[in-house]
Amino acid sequence: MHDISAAITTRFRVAATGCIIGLLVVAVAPWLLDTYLTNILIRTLFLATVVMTVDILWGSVGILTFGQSAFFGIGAYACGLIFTHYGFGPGWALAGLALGIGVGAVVAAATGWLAFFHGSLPLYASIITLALPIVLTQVIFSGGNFTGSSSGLSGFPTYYWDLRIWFWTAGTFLVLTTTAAWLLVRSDFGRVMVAIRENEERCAYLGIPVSRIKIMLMIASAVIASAAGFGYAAFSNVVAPELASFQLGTEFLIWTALGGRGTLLGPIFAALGIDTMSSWLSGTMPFLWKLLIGVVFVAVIVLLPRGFAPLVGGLFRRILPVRTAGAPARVLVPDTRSRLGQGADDQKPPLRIEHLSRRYGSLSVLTDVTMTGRASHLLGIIGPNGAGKTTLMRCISDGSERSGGKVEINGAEIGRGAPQDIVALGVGRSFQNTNLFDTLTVADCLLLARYRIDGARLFRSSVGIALPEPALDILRATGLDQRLADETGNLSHGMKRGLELAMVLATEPSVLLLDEPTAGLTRPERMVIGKVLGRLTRDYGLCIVLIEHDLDFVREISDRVVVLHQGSILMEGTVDEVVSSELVRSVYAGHHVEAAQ
Amino acid sequence: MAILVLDILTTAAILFAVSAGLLIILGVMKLINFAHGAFLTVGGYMAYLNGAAGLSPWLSIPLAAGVGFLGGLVIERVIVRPLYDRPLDAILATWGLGIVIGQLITLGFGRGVQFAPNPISGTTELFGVDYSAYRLAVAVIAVLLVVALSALLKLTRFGLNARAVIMNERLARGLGIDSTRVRALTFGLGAALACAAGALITPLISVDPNMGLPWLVNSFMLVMVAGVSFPSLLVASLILGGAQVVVSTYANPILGGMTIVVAAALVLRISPKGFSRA
Amino acid sequence: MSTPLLTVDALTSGYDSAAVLHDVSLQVDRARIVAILGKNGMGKSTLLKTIMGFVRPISGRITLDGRDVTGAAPNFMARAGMAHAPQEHTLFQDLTVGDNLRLGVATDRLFRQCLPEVEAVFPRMIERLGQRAGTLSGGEQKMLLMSRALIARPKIMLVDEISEGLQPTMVDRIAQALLRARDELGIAVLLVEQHLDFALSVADRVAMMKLGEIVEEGTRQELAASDGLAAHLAV
Amino acid sequence: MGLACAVSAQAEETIRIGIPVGLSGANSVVAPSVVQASELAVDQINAKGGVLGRRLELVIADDGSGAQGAQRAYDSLVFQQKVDAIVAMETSAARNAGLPIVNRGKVPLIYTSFYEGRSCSPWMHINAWVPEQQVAPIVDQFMDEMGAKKFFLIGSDYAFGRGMLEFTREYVESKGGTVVGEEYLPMDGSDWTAIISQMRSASPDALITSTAGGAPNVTLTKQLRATGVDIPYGNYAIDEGTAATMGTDAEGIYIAASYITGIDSAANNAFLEALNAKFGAKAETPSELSVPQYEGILAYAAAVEKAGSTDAEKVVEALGEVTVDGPRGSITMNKQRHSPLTMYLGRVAADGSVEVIKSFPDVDPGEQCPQLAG
Repeated sequence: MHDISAAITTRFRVAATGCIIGLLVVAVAPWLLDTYLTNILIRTLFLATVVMTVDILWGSVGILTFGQSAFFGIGAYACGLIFTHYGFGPGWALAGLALGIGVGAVVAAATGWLAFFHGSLPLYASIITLALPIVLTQVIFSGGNFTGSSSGLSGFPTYYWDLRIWFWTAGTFLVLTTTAAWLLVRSDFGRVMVAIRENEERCAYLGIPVSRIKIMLMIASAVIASAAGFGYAAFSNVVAPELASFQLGTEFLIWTALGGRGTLLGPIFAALGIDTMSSWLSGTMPFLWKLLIGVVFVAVIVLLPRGFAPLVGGLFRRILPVRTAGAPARVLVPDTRSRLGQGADDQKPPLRIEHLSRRYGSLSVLTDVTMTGRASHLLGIIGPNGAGKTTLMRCISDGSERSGGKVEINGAEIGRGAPQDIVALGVGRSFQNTNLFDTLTVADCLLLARYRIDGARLFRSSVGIALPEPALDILRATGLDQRLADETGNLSHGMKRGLELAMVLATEPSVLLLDEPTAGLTRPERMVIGKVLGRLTRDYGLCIVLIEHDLDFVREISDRVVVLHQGSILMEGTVDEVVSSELVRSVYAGHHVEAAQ
Repeated sequence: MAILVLDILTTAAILFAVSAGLLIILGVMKLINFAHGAFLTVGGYMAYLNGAAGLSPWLSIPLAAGVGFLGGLVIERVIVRPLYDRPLDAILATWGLGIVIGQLITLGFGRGVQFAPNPISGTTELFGVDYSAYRLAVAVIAVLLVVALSALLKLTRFGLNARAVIMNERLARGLGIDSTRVRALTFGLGAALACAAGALITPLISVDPNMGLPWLVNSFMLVMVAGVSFPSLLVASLILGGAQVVVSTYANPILGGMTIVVAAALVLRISPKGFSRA
Repeated sequence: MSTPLLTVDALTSGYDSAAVLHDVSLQVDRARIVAILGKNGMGKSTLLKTIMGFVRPISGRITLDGRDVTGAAPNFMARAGMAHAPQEHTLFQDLTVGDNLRLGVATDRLFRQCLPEVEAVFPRMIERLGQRAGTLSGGEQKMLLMSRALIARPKIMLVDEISEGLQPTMVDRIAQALLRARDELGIAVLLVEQHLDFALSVADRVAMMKLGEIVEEGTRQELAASDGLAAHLAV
Repeated sequence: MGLACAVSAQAEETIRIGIPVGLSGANSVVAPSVVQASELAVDQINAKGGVLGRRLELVIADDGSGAQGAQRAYDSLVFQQKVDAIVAMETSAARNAGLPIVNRGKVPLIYTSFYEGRSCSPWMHINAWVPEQQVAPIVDQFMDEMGAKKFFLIGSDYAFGRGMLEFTREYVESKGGTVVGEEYLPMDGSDWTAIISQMRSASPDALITSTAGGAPNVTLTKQLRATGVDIPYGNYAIDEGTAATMGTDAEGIYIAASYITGIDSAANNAFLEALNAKFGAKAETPSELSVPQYEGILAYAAAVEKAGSTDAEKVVEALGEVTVDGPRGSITMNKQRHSPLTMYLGRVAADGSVEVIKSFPDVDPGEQCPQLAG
């Protein structure tokens, strides 16, 4: 336990050191800079704060947003409008700040509701964020004298503090928000953010409320951007529609891309550098300057998708080898409060499917499937390729999939629920392909799986990962408990399968849907999985639905078998009944059958 | 009333013409071309150059299409192809490309407004009202465009290959279709359509380095709603364009300007597939 | 002795980092039918996908007509004379039968020339040229799949579990079509099957695949006599 | 070190005038003519020995035609270049963004672009027109000479567009006319169809438009002409250059301006000659925007002469008292920091030139900044 706490304190020490260095630089800078540069930099510092939030959204969670300028503009206009039309003073300033943040948060929530829902395309979300500033500037333009329309508002009373005080205010704001962001992206929650970026679908099936998290992050970054906008307006004494325009929004994106998305510091330095350079160069070569930025931007996107930061970072590391504060060592602990298997009720079937159908256009993949999964039972689903087995799993675990019929989990209808809602009802689903979250470590993946139960700490990393006993069994049996810090991309196929199963178990389901969990595994590995599945039904009372081709394996572990053929249930019975059935034998072995027609 | 109907029809026709190039690129390549606005602008400048050279104003449309096609092929090769598996980056790169094209035009022609000659001027009497002859001509051209594009997709070999790639790229490749080439041609075609549309609308508006930009977002929204078929793009143009005209006429034009964006966003929120499955 | 049409040499292939095929070698001569037998999940489809170029081999070599085509793209393989009749996502469901057939050849002119060829084997396809492929019955879809592979007059066809779920009469039709392709058109076939009788009725040579490896190989007479074959396929 | 000394030595000798202007962005179309006018004015003054024996020097900065760029430009001019005064032809947004910096840096500012009115700062004078001076000539012509009673107003949705049309509405109604419609389109809008259809169904006697210059103005005019509108048409945003390139579509448009190149006065002729002599073939056509800029610099020079120093407060005081005889006539910025101006009513002829129909001497800017009266 000793070096674990050391790792944690290292992380906080790095954050604290960075924060203090940043604050020192901010404190000293105004004494070294002339008035002009100080002036320029105060504004740029506010802009850089917004860029930092763009990097959180885009670099960490993968939301390509064109609309961050809208929130900046909302904050700025809150300042301009309050001071122009209502009053000036500390009370009014606070009211304006609160108004800006409040309106920004509400608009962000509404935008998030529009842009993020289960099944929304990233492209669609991006276009919504593009529409936001366009609509907002239109509103500002038509605001007449109230908003100052195209001319904006200016000359309202504000605090004519000494430039140094403004510099310190803006700089401290930037350093503190960045430190918080740095801790956030390196916390447990930060791992969840990366996981959403890498594989949103899979996150949803682990019960992580992806849309809600995205909306929350949108709101949080809107709050910071609004506050920055408020500061910008209060300092510069001007608000204009261009502060909310999508042109500024795309400029934020350009700075983020050039600096290096996902690096936090890269975009900030890019913002500071490019905006300051613009002040110099746009006067002497206004058109060429923009052309140059455009060309460099395209080149960076195509050739250097991670921006310049990794280059600079690499150089820095070569000259000055510092130990980076990596992920802390993590330990697995049994979940003493695990509810896995509790509440299993032999009387009430955990899974009930009635008249389920699924059509793609005119193509019918499932027709009128009715079946029941009982507690402490393992139900095998067999059938030739294309029989609709995987579609059946999909229809159980995502409410928007089926075309007709009813699915009940533990007595509750799934309705049109998104995967994470159905996970909450007690469904766990494993997938055929083993693409996990390639850049995350084994421990990170397990933490993700625990999000639904344990949540994720916002600014800190957990040390212990509490897992139910069977999940620990699998990890131990596959040797994964020794490789917690390895990236999953480097694991063997068998280990990936094991991890997949352990993750599903970590969500503590009562109905487990397994899609060929042993495909591509060696015989000893299959034995392990088979044993665990046996324990899960026997000792924990789980209802397991298993798709499997290997009939030997199915025979070993199943209680009952359902044979799917061309989207319908051909037969249901015990393994022996099914295996001895001439009908099934012929379908499965490829001999002729007229049963379907 | 006749005027309102004509306004709706011609507005829908213009919107369709302007969005068609975006749609075909989205359909085959699954990427939104943010340089679309810049392509429209290029088309406008082709019309201007065509006029300055003293050629027939009708020639500007094929001229723009030709330039767009060649430019599209080059852009696809250099910028778009490396980004096929990074769709969001492709958005950014094409956006950056739009900036570059805009700045090049500004450097070449200046920021001022240019003029292209009108192929048809004045009004025609239709349903008892005098109506802008060129708008009516655009409507006719848009209808021809729907027919031509549908025929291209339905009847020609290229169209068949493109549809095969849209439906199942893997299977198409297994049948010997070079999907890389199909994509390159599609991007060229999309760029050609965008440039031609720019030349087409030029007589109604003016030529300046930013002329394409205002059309960009409405086009995005229309193709997002329309999915990947030209007939449903026409339906989307009629419904949303009609809503824009009605709101502009009976409420006010500023709200009208936001109608398409807001309505499309709501349609997509409620039914993510838009009109394509309706 | 002429060079074999298709050789696969020490091929290892799979998805992600997991190899599904291990060190597989085989060869197909001109105008010969080779069947690979094995149960589901043993790597048969992966073998075909790797030869066709959908899956990049991890190691090993593939040659077609003496030319090294290891790692070539599927569209290249198709144009080089290899037709693939896959097991899943076989047809463009929303296109007509005619369009599906058109996609089987490189140009529309060739299509018109080759259409009678199809008519001779599967006249029913010609009756239904305008029908959407998705509305065909399962058996008709298989016929279309075969027709599309044949119309291109490939050097070799890779056929993936074509007999699955078909009535016996239809299986016979397919078998005859394959034999005709071999004997009259000189097309070689690499067949992947679980249907023992069907495979033995058409194949010149048979290989048995298990867990990504070829465990037995020989002429159909040799294999038919082997005990292992039935054992491997037993449920 | 040597360079720095040279710069500071020079700074003592010359009087530095900052010119923030939209080299990029919307104003970049007119910016070259504004820069030329400024250079001409400075050359002429320096040729006569400068002001108080000191030479004038221009410092030009790009304001990007918007607020953010203007802040940079003003910061640079005021705090880095430490100019003695600013003479600015720019958008209202840019001016508003620059004003707080001018107030903080205490620099005299002469604003030389027409605008929507009522922008006031103790450091600013304005020598271009405001709605009060622009509206009357056109409306009077339409109502008194052409018998128009019902007006339709169309504008771009921005401060100037709305400001002008609001004033027009009040003025029309005060003269007993009616406004049967007032419609706006967003600044970047280019489809005026719905508005034009509305106008046609309202069947007004006359139309007055106040759009943003450039594209919106051109698209509106083209689309109006395409629908065959031929009622009296007054346009607040069109300039001579655009009218000339627009061809027949512009014919018959009424404009009101304080400067038209065709003004036949000795001062204007001398100005045009000097411009051609200095820039030759590269000379930009002077306009409503570049000529006040030229006169603004002359006014500043005169004010420094009168104040006897470049001291900001003294110069600002003198600016309201000096009179400049320029191409537009005699101008004094003595009405609440604004200037009474001679306004010309013009009509675009078939060849694109503007013929002057009438002139209205010394039109009063009205109550603009009562708190700064004196």
